[in-house]
Amino acid sequence: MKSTGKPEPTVTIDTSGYAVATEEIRSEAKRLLLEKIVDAVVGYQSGRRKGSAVPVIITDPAQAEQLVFSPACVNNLSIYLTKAKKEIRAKGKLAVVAKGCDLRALAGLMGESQFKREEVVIIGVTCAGVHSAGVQPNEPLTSATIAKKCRECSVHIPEGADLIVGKLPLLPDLTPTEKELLEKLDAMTPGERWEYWKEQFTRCIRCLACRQVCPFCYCEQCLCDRGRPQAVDTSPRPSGNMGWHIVRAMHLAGRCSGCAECERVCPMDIPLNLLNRKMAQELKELYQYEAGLTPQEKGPLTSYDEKDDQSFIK
Amino acid sequence: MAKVITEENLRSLIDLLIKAGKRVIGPKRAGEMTIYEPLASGSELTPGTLPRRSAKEAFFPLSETILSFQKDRDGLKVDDVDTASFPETVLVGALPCDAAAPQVMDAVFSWDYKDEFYLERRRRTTIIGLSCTSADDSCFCTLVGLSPTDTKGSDLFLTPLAGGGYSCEAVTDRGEQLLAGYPELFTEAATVTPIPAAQPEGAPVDLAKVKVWLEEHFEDEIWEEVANRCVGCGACAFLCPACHCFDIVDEGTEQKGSRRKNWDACAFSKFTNHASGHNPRDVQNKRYRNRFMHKFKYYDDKFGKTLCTGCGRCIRYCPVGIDIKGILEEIGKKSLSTKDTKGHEANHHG
Amino acid sequence: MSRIGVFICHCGENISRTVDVEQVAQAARQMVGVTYACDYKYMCSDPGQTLLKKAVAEHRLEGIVVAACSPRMHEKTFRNAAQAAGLNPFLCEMANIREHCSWVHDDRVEATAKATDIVHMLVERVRKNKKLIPITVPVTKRALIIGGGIAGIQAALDIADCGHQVVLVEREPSIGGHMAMLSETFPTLDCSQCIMTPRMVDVVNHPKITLHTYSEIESVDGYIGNFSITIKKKARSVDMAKCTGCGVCMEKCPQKKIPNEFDKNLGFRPAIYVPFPQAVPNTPVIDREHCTKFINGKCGVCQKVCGPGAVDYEQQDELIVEQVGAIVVATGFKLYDITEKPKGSAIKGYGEFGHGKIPDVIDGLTFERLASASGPTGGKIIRPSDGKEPKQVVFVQCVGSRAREKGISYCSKVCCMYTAKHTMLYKHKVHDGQAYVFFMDARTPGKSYDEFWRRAIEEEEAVYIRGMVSRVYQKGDKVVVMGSDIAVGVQVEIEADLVVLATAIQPRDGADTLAQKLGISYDKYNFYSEAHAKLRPVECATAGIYLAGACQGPKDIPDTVSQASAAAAKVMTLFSKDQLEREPIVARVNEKFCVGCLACKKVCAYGAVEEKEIRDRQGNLIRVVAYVNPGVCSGCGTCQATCPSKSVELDGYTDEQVMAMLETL
Amino acid sequence: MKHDFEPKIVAFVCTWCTYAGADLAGTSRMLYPSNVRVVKFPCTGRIDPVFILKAFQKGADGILVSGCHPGDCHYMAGNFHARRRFAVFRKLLEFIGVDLNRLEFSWVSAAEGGKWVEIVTELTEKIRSMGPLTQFTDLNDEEQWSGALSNPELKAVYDQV
Repeated sequence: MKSTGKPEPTVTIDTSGYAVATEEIRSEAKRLLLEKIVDAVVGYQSGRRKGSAVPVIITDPAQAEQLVFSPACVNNLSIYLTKAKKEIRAKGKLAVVAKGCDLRALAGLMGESQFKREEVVIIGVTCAGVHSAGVQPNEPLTSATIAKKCRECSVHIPEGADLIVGKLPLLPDLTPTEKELLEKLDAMTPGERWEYWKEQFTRCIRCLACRQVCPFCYCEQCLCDRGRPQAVDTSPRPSGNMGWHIVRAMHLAGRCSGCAECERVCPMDIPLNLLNRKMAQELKELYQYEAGLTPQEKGPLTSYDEKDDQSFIK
Repeated sequence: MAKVITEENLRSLIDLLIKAGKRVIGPKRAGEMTIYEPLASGSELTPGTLPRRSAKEAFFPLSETILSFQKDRDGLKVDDVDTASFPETVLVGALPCDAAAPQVMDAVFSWDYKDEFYLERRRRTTIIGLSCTSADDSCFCTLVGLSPTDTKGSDLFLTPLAGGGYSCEAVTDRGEQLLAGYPELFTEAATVTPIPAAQPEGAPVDLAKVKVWLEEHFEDEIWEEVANRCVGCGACAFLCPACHCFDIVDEGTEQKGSRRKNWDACAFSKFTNHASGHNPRDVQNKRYRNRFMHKFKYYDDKFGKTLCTGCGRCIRYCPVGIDIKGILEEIGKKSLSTKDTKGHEANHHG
Repeated sequence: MSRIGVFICHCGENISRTVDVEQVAQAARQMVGVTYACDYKYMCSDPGQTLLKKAVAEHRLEGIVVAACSPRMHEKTFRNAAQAAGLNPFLCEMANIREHCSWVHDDRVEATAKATDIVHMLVERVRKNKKLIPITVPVTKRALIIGGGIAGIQAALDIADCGHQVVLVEREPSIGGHMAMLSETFPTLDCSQCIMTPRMVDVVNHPKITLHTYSEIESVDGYIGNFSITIKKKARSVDMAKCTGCGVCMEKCPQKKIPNEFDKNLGFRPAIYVPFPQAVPNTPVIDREHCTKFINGKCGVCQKVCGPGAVDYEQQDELIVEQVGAIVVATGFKLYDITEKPKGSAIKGYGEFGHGKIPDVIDGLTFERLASASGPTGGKIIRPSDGKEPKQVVFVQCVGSRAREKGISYCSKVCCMYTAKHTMLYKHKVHDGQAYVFFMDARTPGKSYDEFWRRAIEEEEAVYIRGMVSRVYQKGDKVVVMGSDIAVGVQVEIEADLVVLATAIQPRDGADTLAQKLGISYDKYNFYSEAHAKLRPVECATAGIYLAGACQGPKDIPDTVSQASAAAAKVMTLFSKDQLEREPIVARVNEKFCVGCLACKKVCAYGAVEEKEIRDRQGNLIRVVAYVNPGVCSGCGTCQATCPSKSVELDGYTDEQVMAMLETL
Repeated sequence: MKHDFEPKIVAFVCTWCTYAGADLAGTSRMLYPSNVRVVKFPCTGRIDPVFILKAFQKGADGILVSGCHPGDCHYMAGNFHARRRFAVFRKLLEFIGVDLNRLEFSWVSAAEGGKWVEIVTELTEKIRSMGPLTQFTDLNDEEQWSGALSNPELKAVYDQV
C-alpha cells in the first residue's frame, strides 16, 4: 500500500553536518576512552559495502578513528545497552552514539530500570534523517531514500544527551507518508483491516528480527517462546503469526519509543511500525502519554488515573 | 543448434504444467518484492530478480505438520502425514544460487536419517534454472565456486536472450523429458545471443585454505569483531537457500495437537539452550561463528560440500550489517599464508 | 495429573431439577484423566464428604472437582475435606453448576450441556493446579497506635492491658486530642476532662506503653506482623528526662501574648508551654517560631531559671525506628475552617457567614472552650468581642455538612447532639438567655440521644428553627442572622449577641500523606477506607492496619471508643499466634527469567514488590530482579498481567491454569 | 436449541464483584441464556489480554470482561490498571480488524445480579445476531503455502484451468 498523496518531487537533504558529527564523535570517543571515563563506545563504523555503516563496539582509543556518522547509520544502538546483550554490558561503562529517536529508547530503558543515567555516556547526534530499508547505502539522502520515521521526526536534536554533535541543516517539508497510511487504515472497515493485516502477517516467517532489534524486547524469556503454557503458537503460520504480532504490539504499547527498527529490519516488508504508531496515538489520546527524551517514572500502562476514560465499559 | 523458448511460450509451458496437475513454483510479485510461490498461471511468473526468500521452501517448508495426535480414554491416536500426497512440482526460474542449494542439502537430509518430508518433495520436483543477469555488491556466488551461469542443480537451464526469450539447456534426463514433453513450445536456433551474465565483484576464494584457517582459528578475535553486534535474529538463516536447521514442536494440548517441523536458526539464543539452563554458545558472536563454521567447515568435513551458494541475502537483510562476503574475503586473505595440507578441492558444489 | 475425581452434587433438587446430573457424571467419566465420577444428593453433607474422602483413598485421586454450588459458598468446606483425605487442599476445585447454571437456566438440555462444559473447564484447570502451602510469617507482638486522642488511648490501653507492648505516637506535645478540649459530653453532661485525664495518666504510667509525643510518622516499611516504623521526634527543646514539670520556665517566659491554640486562640500562652495544665506528658515544649531566643538569640530566660537544666536550645529532630506487628490508625478529625477556600478543592467555604471576620461568630469547639471550667474564661460564657454575656445566641447546624454544592455531602453525625448540648450548657450558665438553633433535620439515633435533644427543646427552651441560614453580618454590636423557617415558610432575621456554627468534621490535615505512607486507601474527603463497610469495619484492606475513631468517618465518643476497642481486639487476635498463616495465593518471581524492568513494582498497590540483588559467589552484583514479599502480597495478580515475560506468576491463578480452561472451548 | 446459532461466550470476571454478582443472579433465580462460560480471577487486574486472544482463537464468539466498579476494587487499584490495559487492547484489536461488538467490558458489583443478567443477555443476543466469529478459527487451519498439504485457493484456480 502506498502513500495516497501526489508524488512529491525528489529533494536532496543536506547532510553536510554528518561529516562534522563524525569528527566530533571520533574526538569524544577517543577522549572518553583515553581518560578512562568509559570502557567501550558503541557507535557506527563503515562496512564493506560502499557507504554502508554498521554498529561497532570499540574499546581502544585508536579505534575511534573508525567511527562514522552518515545517512546509513540506521541502527538504534540502544539495544546494546540492554540486558539482552550481556556480553556488551560486561565490558564495563559504556558510551553510546544516539540519534534523537535512539535517545527516546534510552530514556525508556532507563525508565524500566535497565540502566541508570550515570552508568552511560550519551553522545547525541543531530540528525536530519537516515536511509529507508533496502536503500543502497551509498545513495544520497533524499526525499526518496529517507526512512519513513524521519519524514515525521520531532527529535532531530537529542536534547539531554551528555554531548550533542553535528549541526542541523534546513530541513525540507516532507509528506508524512506513514501518517497517511495510518489514516487510510483507520478509514477502513474492521473487515478490510483484518484482510490487510492477515495478508501482511501471513508473510511473516518468524525470523524474529523485529523482536531482536527492539530495544524493549529485552526479556530473558519471550512469552511467545514459551511452551507451557503456549500463549502463542510458535510455528510460522497464519494463526501463530497473528497472535505473535498482536501480543508484541500490546507488550510494546506505552513502551515503544518509535524507532521503527522492527519495520526496517523485517525481511518480509511487514509495516510493523504502523501497529506501534497506532498504539502510541491511542495512548496520547487516552492518557496524554508520549515517549520522550527523559526517563519517566511510570509508563501509561503501569499507572492509572481514577478519572481515566471508561466510556467503553458498561 | 540451441533450443529456444519465447517468453510467451514459457508462460504457456507453465499453464500446461498446471493443467497437467503439477504444482508450479516460481518467482511471483508480492508488493515491492518477488517471492517463490505457487503460480496460478504463467502470467504470474516474474523472472530475473532474486526473490526475497530462497527456493528451499519447495522442499523444506517454513513450517509443516509431520504428525497429528489425539488422546482419549481409549488411548493415543497418531496420524502420520502421507508423503505420497505431496504434489508433483516444477520449480521454474530459480537463479543459480537457489537452484544449486538443494543439492547441497540433499546430503544432510539423506544421511543417517532419511527425511522423507524433504526427500519425497525433492523426488517430485523438477527445477528449471535461470541464468543470472544482474548482481549487486552483496552477491558472491563466484567466491564460493558457483557462477551466474552455473547449471548445477537445474534439470533444465534457461539463459535469457538479448532479443527476448530464453535458450534452453537440458541438464538432466528430467530436463530432457520436459523438453520432449512439450516440443511445440520450443524452437531451434542456429545462433543465440545471451544477455550478458551478471558479474559479481570479488575474486574466488580458496575455500580449502579457508577451511584450514578456520580449523586453526576457532578462538580468534575476528568473531568478536564481526559478530559482537549480532542481535540474534533468524533473518540470515531463514532467507538462506542452504540453511536447513529445524525445530520439532508440538502445538495444541496434551490431548490433541500436531507435531510440527519449523525452521530454526543457530543465531537464536534458544537454539543451543540446554534444559539445565546452560548454554554452550552463551554469547552472540559464538553463535555467528557457528554459522560460518557450519557453512565453510563442518558441512564440508561431513559431506564434502560448502553450505553457501553466495546469494547474499543474509548480507542484504542482516539488521546489523553482518557481511559474510566481507568476512569470507578477509579470512581468504588471512588463509593465503596457510598451507593447504589436506588437499581439499576448491569447488565443493560439484 | 491423571487421576482426577469429579463429584456432582444434586443439592437436593436445586441442581438436579434442571441439570441431568447423571449425564454430567457420565460425560465426566469420558474426560481424559478423570478416573472417578459420581453424583450425590448433598455433597456438602457429612455422608457426601465421606463419599469424597473414600473416593480419594480408593481411587488414589490426585485432584478433585466438586460440581456443586458457588465456591464462595463451599470451597472452604470441600478443600478441608480434601485435606482430611490427605490431598493438598489446593488440588480441589469447585465447578459452580448451581448459581451459575441450574438456578439461572430453565432448559434442561442447555443447562446439562453447560454444566458439563463447566466441569470440563475445571477438570482441565485442576490438572494444572499445584500443591500450595499456606504462608507463615512471624508476628512481632507490638502495636503502633497513631494518634493520642480518645481512640488511640483506648486502643493503646486495651492492647497494653492484654500484655502486649504498645507504641503510641502523637503529633501534638500532649495526648488528649479533641476530647480534652470538650466541656461536658452528651447525653449525660459529665465533665469531659474528668473522664479523659485519668485515661491519659494511665497511658503515661503504663509499663507496656511507650509514648512518643510531639512526634510524627516518617515512613512505614514492612507488612502485617512485621512493620518497621520510622518516627520523627520533633525537637522539644526540653530534655524530657530532666524536666520535673515544675512550670517555672513558663511563668518566667517574657513572651506571654501568643494565642493559645488549645483554647481556640481565646487566651494566651508563653513561648515555652504545655498546651493545657493537665497535659500528658507534663513537659513543656518551646515554640521556636515565637521564642525570642530562636528569633534573635536575645533571651535564654527559661534555661537560666530551669533548676534541673532541662532546657536545651540545641536539641534536634530525632529519627527513631520501632518494630511493630500491627498498626491502629486513630488520627481523628479537624473542624472545617469555613473561612478557608483551598485552591483546587471542591470545598467552597462560607464567606457569607463572616466567620473569621466577625469576632462573635465562632465554631462549636470554641464554644466548648468557653463553656469549659478549665477554659480561658473559667467556664463563663462571654462574647469574644467585648466580654459581655450574650443574651441571644444563634446556633447553626450543618455548616458545611450535607451541602453538596459546597463540596461536602456527608453528615458530620455529632453536630445535632452537641448543638443540643450547647443550648443546655448556655441555658445553665445564662438563665435569662435565649438559644436559637437553625437545623435541617435532627439526627438523634443513639442511646438516650433523642431524649436529650427533646430535653433541650422542652426543658431548656431552645428554639429550633427548621431552615437554612443564608447570611450572617455585623450590625452595631449585634450579629444578624438571616435565615428561613421552612416550617412556617417565612424569612427570619435574628439579632444575636453570639453565633455558634456547627461546622463539618473533616479528617486531619495530612491524612492523605499518612495513608500513602501506610499504603491504605482513603475516600475523596481523605477519610480512611475500611476493608468492608459491614463485615470488616475496623480493618483496612491492607493487612495488619486497623482504624479507630473519626479518621474513618465522623463519630461521637461512644462510637469512637467502641471502634478503638474493636481495633484493639483485632490486634490481639493477630497477636494470639506466633506465626501468621495466610492463604498462599501470592505472586512469585521466576528469578531466572526476570529482567528487572520492575513494571510489577510499579503496579503493585501493596508495595509487595521489592528489588532483589543477585550476586555471584564473590559478592559481585550480577543483576537486579523483582522479589514479591509473600507477607505483603494480597494476590490480585496485576503484576502478572503487567509482566511482559510472565516472570511473575500468581499461585493458584497461573497462565497454565487459565489457558487449560480456555482450551476446552 | 431454540436458535440456529448458539454463540460461545467467555466471561473473564473477578471473584469479588462480578462472580459474586453472578452468584446473586443465581440466588435470585433470574434467568438468562446459557451461552456464557465464566473464568474466575481474583481481580480484573490479573486478566491478561493474551487470554482474550486465546479465547478467540479457541472459538469464542464473544467475550466479556467484568469486574468491580472503580473505587470498589478489593485490591485497591487492580481494576484501574485493567481499565487502561483493556482500553488500549481493544483499540489494538479494532485496528487489527476485530469487530469490537464481540468484546464487552462491564462493571458488575456483588449486588448487581440484575445487571449481570442484563449484560449477559444483551451480549448473547447481540453475538447471536452477528453469527459465529471465524476470523481467528479460520486461521487455525491455514498454512504458509509451503507447509500446506493442499491449497484450497490454488486448487480452485487449478480446477478452472
